[in-house]
Amino acid sequence: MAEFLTDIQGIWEIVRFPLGALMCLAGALLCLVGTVGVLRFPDIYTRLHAASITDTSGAALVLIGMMLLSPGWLIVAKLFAICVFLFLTSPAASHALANAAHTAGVQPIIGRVGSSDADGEDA
Amino acid sequence: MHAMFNGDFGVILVNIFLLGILFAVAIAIARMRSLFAIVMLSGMYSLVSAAWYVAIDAVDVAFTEAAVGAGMSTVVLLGAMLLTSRTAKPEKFFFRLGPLLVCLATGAALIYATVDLPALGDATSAANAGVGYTYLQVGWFDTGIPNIVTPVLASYRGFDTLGETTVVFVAGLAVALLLGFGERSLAERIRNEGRTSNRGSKKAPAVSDEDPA
Amino acid sequence: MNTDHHVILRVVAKMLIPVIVIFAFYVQFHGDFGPGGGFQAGVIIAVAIILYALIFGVPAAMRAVPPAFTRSLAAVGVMIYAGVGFWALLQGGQFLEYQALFHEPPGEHHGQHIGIMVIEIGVLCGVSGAMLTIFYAFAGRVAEIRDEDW
Amino acid sequence: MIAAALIAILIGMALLMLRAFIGPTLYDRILAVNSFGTKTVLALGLLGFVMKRPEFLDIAITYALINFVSTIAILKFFRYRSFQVPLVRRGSGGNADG
Repeated sequence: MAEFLTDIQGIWEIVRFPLGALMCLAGALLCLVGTVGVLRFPDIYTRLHAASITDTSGAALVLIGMMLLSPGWLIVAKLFAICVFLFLTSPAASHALANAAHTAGVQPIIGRVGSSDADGEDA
Repeated sequence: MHAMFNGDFGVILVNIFLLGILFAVAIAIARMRSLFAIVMLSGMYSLVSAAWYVAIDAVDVAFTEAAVGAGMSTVVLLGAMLLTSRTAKPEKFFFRLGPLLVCLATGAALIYATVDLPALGDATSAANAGVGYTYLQVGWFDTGIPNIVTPVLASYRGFDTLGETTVVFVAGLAVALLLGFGERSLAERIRNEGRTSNRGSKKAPAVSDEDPA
Repeated sequence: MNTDHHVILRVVAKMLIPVIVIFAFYVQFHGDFGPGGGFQAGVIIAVAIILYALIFGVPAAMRAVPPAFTRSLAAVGVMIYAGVGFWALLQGGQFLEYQALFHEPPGEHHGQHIGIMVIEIGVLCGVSGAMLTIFYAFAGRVAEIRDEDW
Repeated sequence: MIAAALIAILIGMALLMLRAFIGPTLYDRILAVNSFGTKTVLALGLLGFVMKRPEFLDIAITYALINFVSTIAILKFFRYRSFQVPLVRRGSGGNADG
């Protein structure tokens, strides 16, 4: 049993670095997709959607990847703290932004957006 | 191909990228008229410059930039901006010509001076070989503190730091003497609350011309 | 009309402000071993109180942390810093000579640790007090913004 | 591979910066700056891992905490004294108002 456990630990020590790097890369690509959405979507609310969703999920992927790569438990604790703070502040800021834009009377664009480039290329 | 993604090349690429972003943000700040956008872009500038300080290993400077530039300076700039107008006035062309020439001359002089600068992390440069090297050698024996920045700031240069703290104190005092201590709004608020007898966080619309029956 | 307009922000701020203050104290006392120190910790504490003022209104923040307290805090911080210098003078050393605080030979670090910790606390008080004084000076000149307006 | 992730996040930061420059309303700019802050937190963490000194995460924590404050401040103060100007500004950021 103990040999099996040490075996598991050895495999884990080998596996976690490529796994963590892969998760970092995946999260970074997700963030990149989100920023493309922020750049190309037509109005503030859809841009908010793109930025908010990819910020939370992509940031969580990157932070979990960095946790897998980290050399000590203090680093893991700090990364977990960053994760918690981002999960608290990022949706709250998005909510406040949408609320302020709605209060100020910014109208969403409803229906077809004139030219054909707005349809069919949302990811 | 493998050498592209490890070690120093990535850090150099990151440096160039961050400096490029800084340059673009600075140009955009100079071109904009809306002061709100300028305040937000200056916050962005401090974000990027803190990342760049981390990339060149100046961690304490990065920490100060992170603490001051993101929160404090944005709030103070907003408060100062609300006391003035919200947009900058465009200057006439001839009035812009003189500052442009001054900026070009200063920039040319600075670029000319960078030729003589030592490389980043050069051990034989004047800053690293002289008193800095001495501090690095004797710092642990003298103070027993691992982070060398803290003993240099607080122990070797303690008198300077006393002066800096006094400067911060005097700055706060001068702003308060110029703008008032901010207690007048609190007094008005309490008076309004006493008049409408509406306590707590109800946020009653505090119009003073309507007397409640 | 009776709904709380920013209930999400209030809840998040209530959870966030103590964490910011605790992180500021971590920065303060971890400055010997990593990046950080009194100046950064003072600014972070000031930012926590500014967040309170932004969410709950400037008058509420002025009741919690009065302006008279902040400007006294700034003065007290500078006095703590200078007091360490005079303490060293009274012990027979030079101004701000921490080695003389406990009459230690070179190589002993007790006086250095105590002296640096006390002056960092002085810097913390001075910087946070000055920053909050500046913030109150600006915030007191701007009319209060109602919750329904933003 | 971490360096590749870092470069991807930096490219994302550049795209967000573009949105902050051309944003038609001010809310677009606020959104871009807020998202830029999150990206900076991630970039600082990844930079620590690329330079093999992940002790520098304190700065990332500071940004994760403080970026929220600046966003809220800008949101709160933007509507002040805006009775004279139209609320939704369709033009670029360079229009003149009182």
